[in-house]
Amino acid sequence: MSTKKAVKQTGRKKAATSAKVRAPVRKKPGSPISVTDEIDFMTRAWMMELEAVERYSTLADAMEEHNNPEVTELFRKLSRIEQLHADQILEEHLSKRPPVLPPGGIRWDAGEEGPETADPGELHYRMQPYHALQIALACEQRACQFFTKIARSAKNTAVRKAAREMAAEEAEHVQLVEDWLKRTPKPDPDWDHDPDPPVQSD
Amino acid sequence: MHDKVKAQGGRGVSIALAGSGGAGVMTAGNMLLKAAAQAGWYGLMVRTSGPQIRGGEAAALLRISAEPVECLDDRFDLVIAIDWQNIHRFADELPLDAGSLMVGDPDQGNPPEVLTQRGTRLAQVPIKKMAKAIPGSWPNMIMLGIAAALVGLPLDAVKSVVEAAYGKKKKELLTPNLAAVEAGFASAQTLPAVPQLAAVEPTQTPRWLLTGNQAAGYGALRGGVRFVAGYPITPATEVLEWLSPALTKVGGTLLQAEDELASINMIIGASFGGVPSLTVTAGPGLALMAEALGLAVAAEVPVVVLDVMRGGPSTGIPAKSEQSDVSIALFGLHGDAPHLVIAPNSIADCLGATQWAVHLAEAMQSPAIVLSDQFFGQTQAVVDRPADMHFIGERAKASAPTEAYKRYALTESGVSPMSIPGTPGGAYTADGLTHNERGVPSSQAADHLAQLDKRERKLLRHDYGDYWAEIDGQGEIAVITFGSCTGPVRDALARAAADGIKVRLVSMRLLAPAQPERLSEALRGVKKVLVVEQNHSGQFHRYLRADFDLPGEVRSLRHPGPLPIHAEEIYRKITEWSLM
Amino acid sequence: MHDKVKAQGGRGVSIALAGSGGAGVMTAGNMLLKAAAQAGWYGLMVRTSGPQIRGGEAAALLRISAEPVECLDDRFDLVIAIDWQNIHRFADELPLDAGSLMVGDPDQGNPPEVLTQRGTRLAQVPIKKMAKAIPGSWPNMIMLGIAAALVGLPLDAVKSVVEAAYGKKKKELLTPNLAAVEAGFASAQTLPAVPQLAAVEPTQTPRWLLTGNQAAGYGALRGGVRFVAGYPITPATEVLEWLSPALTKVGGTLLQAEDELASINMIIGASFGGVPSLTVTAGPGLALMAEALGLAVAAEVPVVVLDVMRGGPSTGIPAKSEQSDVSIALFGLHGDAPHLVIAPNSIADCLGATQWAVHLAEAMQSPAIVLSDQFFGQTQAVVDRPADMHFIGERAKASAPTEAYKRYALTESGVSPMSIPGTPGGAYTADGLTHNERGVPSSQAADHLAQLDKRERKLLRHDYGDYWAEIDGQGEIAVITFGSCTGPVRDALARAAADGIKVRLVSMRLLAPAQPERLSEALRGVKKVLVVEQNHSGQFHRYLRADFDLPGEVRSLRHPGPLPIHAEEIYRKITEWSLM
Amino acid sequence: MSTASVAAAPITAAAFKSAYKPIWCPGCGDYSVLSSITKAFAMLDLRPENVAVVSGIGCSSRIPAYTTCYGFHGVHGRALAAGTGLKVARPDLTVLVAGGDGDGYSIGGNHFLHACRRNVDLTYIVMDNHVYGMTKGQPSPTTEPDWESKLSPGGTGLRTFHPLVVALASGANFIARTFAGDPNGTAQIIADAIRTPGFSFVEILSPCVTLRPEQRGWKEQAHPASVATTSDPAKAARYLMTDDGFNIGVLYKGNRKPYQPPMGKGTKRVADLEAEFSI
Amino acid sequence: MSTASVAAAPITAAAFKSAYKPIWCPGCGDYSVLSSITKAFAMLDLRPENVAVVSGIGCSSRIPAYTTCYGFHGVHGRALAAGTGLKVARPDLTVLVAGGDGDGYSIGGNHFLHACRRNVDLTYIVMDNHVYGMTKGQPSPTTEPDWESKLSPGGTGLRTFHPLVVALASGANFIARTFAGDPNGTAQIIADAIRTPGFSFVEILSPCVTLRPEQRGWKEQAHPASVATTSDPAKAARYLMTDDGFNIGVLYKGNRKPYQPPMGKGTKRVADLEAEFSI
Ligand SMILES: Cc1ncc(C[n+]2csc(CCOP(=O)(O)OP(=O)(O)O)c2C)c(N)n1
Ligand SMILES: Cc1ncc(C[n+]2csc(CCOP(=O)(O)OP(=O)(O)O)c2C)c(N)n1
Ligand code: SF4
Ligand code: SF4
Ligand SMILES: [Mg+2]
Ligand SMILES: [Mg+2]
Repeated sequence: MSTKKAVKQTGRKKAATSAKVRAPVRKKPGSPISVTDEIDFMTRAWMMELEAVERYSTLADAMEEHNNPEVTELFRKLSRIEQLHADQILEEHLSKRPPVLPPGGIRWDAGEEGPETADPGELHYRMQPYHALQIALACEQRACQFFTKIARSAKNTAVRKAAREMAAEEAEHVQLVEDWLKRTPKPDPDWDHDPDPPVQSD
Repeated sequence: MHDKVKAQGGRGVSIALAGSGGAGVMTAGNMLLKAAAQAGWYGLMVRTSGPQIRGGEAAALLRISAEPVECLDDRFDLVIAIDWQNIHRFADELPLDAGSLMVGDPDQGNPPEVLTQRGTRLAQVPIKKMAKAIPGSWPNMIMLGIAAALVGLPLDAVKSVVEAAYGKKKKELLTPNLAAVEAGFASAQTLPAVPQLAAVEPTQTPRWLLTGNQAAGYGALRGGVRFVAGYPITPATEVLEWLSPALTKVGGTLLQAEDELASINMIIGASFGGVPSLTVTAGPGLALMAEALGLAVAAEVPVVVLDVMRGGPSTGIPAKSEQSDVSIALFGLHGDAPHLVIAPNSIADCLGATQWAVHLAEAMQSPAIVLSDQFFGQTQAVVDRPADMHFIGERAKASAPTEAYKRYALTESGVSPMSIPGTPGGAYTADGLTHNERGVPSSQAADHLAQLDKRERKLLRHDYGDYWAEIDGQGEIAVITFGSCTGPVRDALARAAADGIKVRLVSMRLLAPAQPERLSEALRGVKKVLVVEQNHSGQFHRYLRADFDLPGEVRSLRHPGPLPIHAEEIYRKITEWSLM
Repeated sequence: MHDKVKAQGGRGVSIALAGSGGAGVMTAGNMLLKAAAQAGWYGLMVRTSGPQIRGGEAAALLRISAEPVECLDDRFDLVIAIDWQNIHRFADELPLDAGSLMVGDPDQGNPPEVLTQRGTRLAQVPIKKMAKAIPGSWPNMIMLGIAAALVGLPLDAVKSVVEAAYGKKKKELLTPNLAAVEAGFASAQTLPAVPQLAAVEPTQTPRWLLTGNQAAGYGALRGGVRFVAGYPITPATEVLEWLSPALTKVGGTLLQAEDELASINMIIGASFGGVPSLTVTAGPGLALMAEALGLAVAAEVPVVVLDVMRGGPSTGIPAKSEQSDVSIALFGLHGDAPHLVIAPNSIADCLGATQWAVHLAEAMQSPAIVLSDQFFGQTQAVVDRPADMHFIGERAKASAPTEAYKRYALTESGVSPMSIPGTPGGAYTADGLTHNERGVPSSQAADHLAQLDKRERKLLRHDYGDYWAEIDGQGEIAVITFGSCTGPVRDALARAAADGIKVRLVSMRLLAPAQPERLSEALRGVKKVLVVEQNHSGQFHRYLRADFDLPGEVRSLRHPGPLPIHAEEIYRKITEWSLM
Repeated sequence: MSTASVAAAPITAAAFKSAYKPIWCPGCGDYSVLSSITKAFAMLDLRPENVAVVSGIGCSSRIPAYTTCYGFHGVHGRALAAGTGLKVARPDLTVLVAGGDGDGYSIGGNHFLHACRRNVDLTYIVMDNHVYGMTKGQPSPTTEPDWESKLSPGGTGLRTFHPLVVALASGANFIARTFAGDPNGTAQIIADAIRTPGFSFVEILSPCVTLRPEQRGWKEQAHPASVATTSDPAKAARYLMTDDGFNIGVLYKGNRKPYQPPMGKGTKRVADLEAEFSI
Repeated sequence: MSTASVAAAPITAAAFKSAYKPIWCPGCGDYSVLSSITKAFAMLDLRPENVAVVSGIGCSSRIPAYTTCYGFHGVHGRALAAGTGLKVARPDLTVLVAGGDGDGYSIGGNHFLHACRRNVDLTYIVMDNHVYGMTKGQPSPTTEPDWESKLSPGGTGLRTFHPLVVALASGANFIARTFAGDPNGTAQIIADAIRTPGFSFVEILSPCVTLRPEQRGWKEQAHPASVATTSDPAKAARYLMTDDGFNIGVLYKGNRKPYQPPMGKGTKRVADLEAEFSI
């Protein structure tokens, strides 16, 4: 196993203070998946939203358990927003034949999660709303890129059209989150400062 | 600040600093304790926190006093909270009353009902806003200033601690945080009063600030331990963490074992090699060591096992104190396996008791279990530097053994000189099988009995001197206790004494082998005995019944952890009983 | 044969068959016992041997009687040796006196002085030569004939056992060996007499020939055990060896674990799954199981651990009996961990006590330790078929749990219905961490106390009925004992009764939880209490002091293994004391 | 397995998540592992009541209570033993054993060896963060030799433990490595592990953001294995012996028969056994 | 190692044999192993007082008392832990740890793993007879799956444990197999093992004539390994993975640095440490 110094973090004190949340990046936006028709496509879009709903809610729980009320509230809000999106898709596109979730959720390419799903690995207990919005922004951006790609590459025209619509909608969301970010105070440079040691247990 | 009251010298003031993870309440508490220490006060600080590893609710519980203190008080004078989130989870640990004062940040909501219900006053200070107003400063420094001011700790004392903390490494943090401390200090002037610390003279006698875990580690080294193997476990890990670099410095070593079975067998192997050895663990680990402890008894290999007790059974409550490993420590070995069990009776005594344990183990070639606990182990305390002790681990060695060398010779003392590998002519095989004097396996009744007798004899014939117990006071009522209940018992006895009730204290340091004659001597004339311990089934009480003869009427005062036994409970029990 | 004397019915005759490995003394002993059994006598046989795995000196020690016997006698009437090599190694186990008779082979030298010193008569029979003279026959069959003749066992009875042994498989062996038995039988007619067996009527009540280890295994199955995991260890292995095929037959299974830590955790896992489970071990293994036993206490998972006690501490004397795991069984768990400890008081009772233990463990969702010992476990005995018992392991199950299901509900009985995996709606997490009623980890003092109370309560509130102890007799002297000391105590009491001395017997089957009221009841009017146990430190005695109130004067009669406590010692102690 | 008989809608991952909020540090890899496990259960259309999640002690070992399955949170290092007993006694259940690298490779090493060898139909998941999380940062067997901690200033200097090679050497039938940062990939592999009869071992790189914050960088290091799943132990051995620790995928899949002694198939009544004692 | 300073005559194997008569069954392979060990000690010109022989419990584990060295007969399965403690605390001694397959691979499996990994300068000998001798014939991890015993009627059905592969996987620095029936070859390999720094593992096929009389036939089965000693773990892994269990020779020899933390080289007095507590 690699023991490269580059990977290594020496010194526990450093370990306690340098746990910065990095800019939430994911290498791929989730590659397009082959969709058969518009219903299939919208079903996936709907599922994507639902996965995001579920994830934000989990993140909110995590932050709540760790006494970070501002970020808890924000993730709850994001979860609600995504739920609205999901409901909207259901109502506008899938009302005739309400879809059934496949077990374990849908498969995204290469085993990745849905493009709009936040990575729990990005969390930090001291994070501030600004960080949470960065995470949300990245999610929306990935979603937008995802739909854009489908809009370009799908063979089915109806799918292309629907994807364009979705991409536009996600672009709006990106804009919304960006605005929100602008209104949100930037985190203090020492936002993750915690002079106390971790708790030991068990 | 109105109505300044001086706290009783001995009782001191009790302060809790609370807030969610990241708020730095432990750091603030540490600084407060250090400042008090440097300014001449005594004190101690207990950490408590929620189950979350990070970001959970936490509190630093302090007691500062002009006289030495060995436990928390029954109540708090002051609680300062940066926020109140989930603080109800340890409301039990924060007994408040109408005389107490809570200080909170109005922007962080209100304290939970469980804290306010006892009529405790609440004062508001916009702690976070004040910190924000001083860029680069942290709320916990505001809190530190408030606490210092309220209890009457000089501002300078606190500032010098802050300077020491940030002055060297992080200069840019120093100025704003000093300002924060000052701002906090100033803001307290308008707050309701809490009892203030009694004045102290700057003392000349050297003092230490340390935890029981550090003290035990240091005691082990003083006793001569040079090999340690251990497996991490809460709340014992810090002993290993302290010992690891320390051993390297003094010429010994520490191995992290793969499990506790390995730890104990490693130290037995090392001690067979002639090197005084120790391991450190808590209940679950001690249970795993039971089999090999029997080997140490049978093969007569001295080892010391420090058990930092925590809530049990099973995984229990790992980060909280309880005295519930008494039974396993005394009786947890299979077969007839007499051995030593020693309990320190204060944080400072973790040093002495551990050192003594090494000494005894080596002197008698016996395993010794030291029963410390989470309270001792993880509480930071200001103590007078303990006196040097002459207890050094030194075993009887067979210096020039001959062909006829009998490793397990039936000596009068029961101790047989041990040949250390490397010594020509002294080779023998240490064995956990029943053996004869030469160590050759035997299933003869006579050999078995002779060796069992010898192993019992060596423990019973040893002269343990006065160190076997702390005995104090006179009177017809006696309290028998051990370990970390000693502090609250002492407090209770002081209160009783103030009422004119005389009570004897016997705090047993040597739990096994039992010293029934000595105890009878200590209890001569006693008519009522109260046994105080922190566990559910009265393990110590039962042991006293089994192996000692207690005079008069005997009562048991006990409850399990995680809450300590309070002085008040003991005091009440005694006073009530004394009237009957 | 001159001077035929009838042995006392109860006391019977005691015979030792000795010789080096390969001589077949165990086989001869087995056949003798079987023959006696089939002819209507009771009896038992103990094996003893040197440390060599193969080819060492060995002896079969038998006691045969017209009435049930539960232990060896204090002395032997007859020792027959094929050779005397190294037999001094277990001279202790062969108490002889002037009334005893030794029969040896003149070609094999003389018995060691340690056997002859007590004036024991010696008769010579050229055993090996006689066997040589019958080609295809073996010396142990000559020995068998001699033994049968001397004690008055009908030749036919012996012959039919020999026929059963060789008749089917190895016909060519049958004729010469029958001839050898006859030759031996005939040769005995000229030998000095030893006491002869009292006559018996062929009985109608069914009898069994089995060891305590088999009985315990069978009791486990009767109690409902269907999963067993274990790791071999002397003298417990045979329980596993008996159970392995037996479980397959009745629809259960046995896993050989990699170590005892695995065994105990495997059975806890299986029992969590709803299957009554058991493991079997001896002292060293029990020590290794202590940690997980604590888990079973805290998570309330019923399991049974059968500890077949052997000489301790450490590896000790693996093949010999001792009652020295009392302390570890009672107190070997860390934290406050109340549990069940049960001791069979006869070989046959290994069945009942184990079955009861399964029943109790399941009823109270608690671990139960059964303290058998090497004597019970490895002694073959003829017993009346034990009565069927209604004790079946059945735990309270949550049949239709809902969302609000509380695994650790604070019920009045302390027993909380358990949901078994597979039951919809009843999912919960069994936890060794301190938890609340739902099983969610908690470090709240109130939850900890409530669960500790509940776990104590469920053991204390259970109605153990009369099965908690065997109580016999009247009088102001009482003997309290347990386990395999019960046999010698009964013998001693019979002797005392013959002298007109009335003594009460309390043989405790339920060691924990302690039943102090019941014991007080059983001891009402008693002025003198003698506590009898086979260990060095008086573990049982200390426990009685700790947890019970014993009336009057209390004395302890004890010694460690490998020798049993003899009826004579107990008898003498009682009669002396009764005169004071 | 007695899956519910009603023609129920396919179960979702969410149905396997309990209401209890993890105590894990936000950012901890174990959140993702939890999500992967629940996804895998859903993929396999299991019912929570027919699944048992068994663990030892450690941060990762807290996982049972966070599922809606039957949970068993035992003692440190003995999860595999408990899981083995449970599965052998209750072959109808799906048993998932889970825990940390300290729990599984240090104190639990012996059970790991023998579980691989015994090949009971279990799935064993190790959330490997190369550290003792719960006790605040001591080196585990998989910790790099130069990682500094209070207990080992200057690093342990010890060769790291290679769980996959040891699993192979001791007979595991299914060996995979996944990365917590890829929850769906992990879910698929877990599902495959559960589906594969016999003992399946899934090592999951699950960062400890608190004590090993540098492990946030694992995202960049984890990469799909360069070879396809093999069923040839010798080939697998050679490959794994030089493995960089970040190869993701199913690295070995054998077809040894699982060990399941007969249970509940006895033909005799208990009383029948008495015959052998009768005289 | 502080070998005696007087210019003594070369020591003989006999000087390492004690006066105690083994309890072993005549014909037991362990007699030969005892003789190989004493020969190896003599070859290396060791002094009995500078050697410690450490064991667990079992027939084979009785060996310490049959030598004139310092002996430690500990508890079942923990010999390697005791040996490790002894060697680390007393690096001047030659420490030989010895025992059986049950002791070392079953109950002692975890210490085996970690001793290999830790690489303390020890030599570990396992007298493997594929059975629990001392307890009269139960299957051990190396017992063939179809060997019948009371405990496992019909055989265990379990894959045998491959000690050499596991040793390699967990980092042993020297791995050999010998056959008790070739005491001189065994002696040479033991000597080589002791000489090689770090953890050396020697698996000795040592027949149990009492419980596995068919092992007398090992004489015919043991054969020299078809490959030379390698220092390439990947190569060794591939070879050992398909090993027939009767290849005799040194099969792997690495050059990892032994683990020996500083002992007895401290520069400070104990009292110097007080400074950190002072207020
Ligand atoms: C017998 C015993 N020894 C030690 C401990 C202390 N302990 C609890 S968790 C743990 C290690 C956890 O590490 P790991 O298994 O890697 O889990 P993580 O917390 O990293 O997820 C230890 C040593 C214990 N609970 N029981
Ligand atoms: C803790 C413990 N469990 C079980 C035993 C019983 N026991 C003694 S030796 C042994 C196995 C011996 O087998 P092995 O190590 O292969 O040695 P061998 O006798 O075959 O040389 C066992 C299970 C014990 N002494 N201690
Ligand atoms: S300490 Fe590490 S492993 Fe434990 S919960 Fe926090 S991040 Fe996860
Ligand atoms: S039983 Fe087997 S291993 Fe034990 S001494 Fe006899 S032959 Fe050797
Ligand atoms: Mg870990
Ligand atoms: Mg063996």
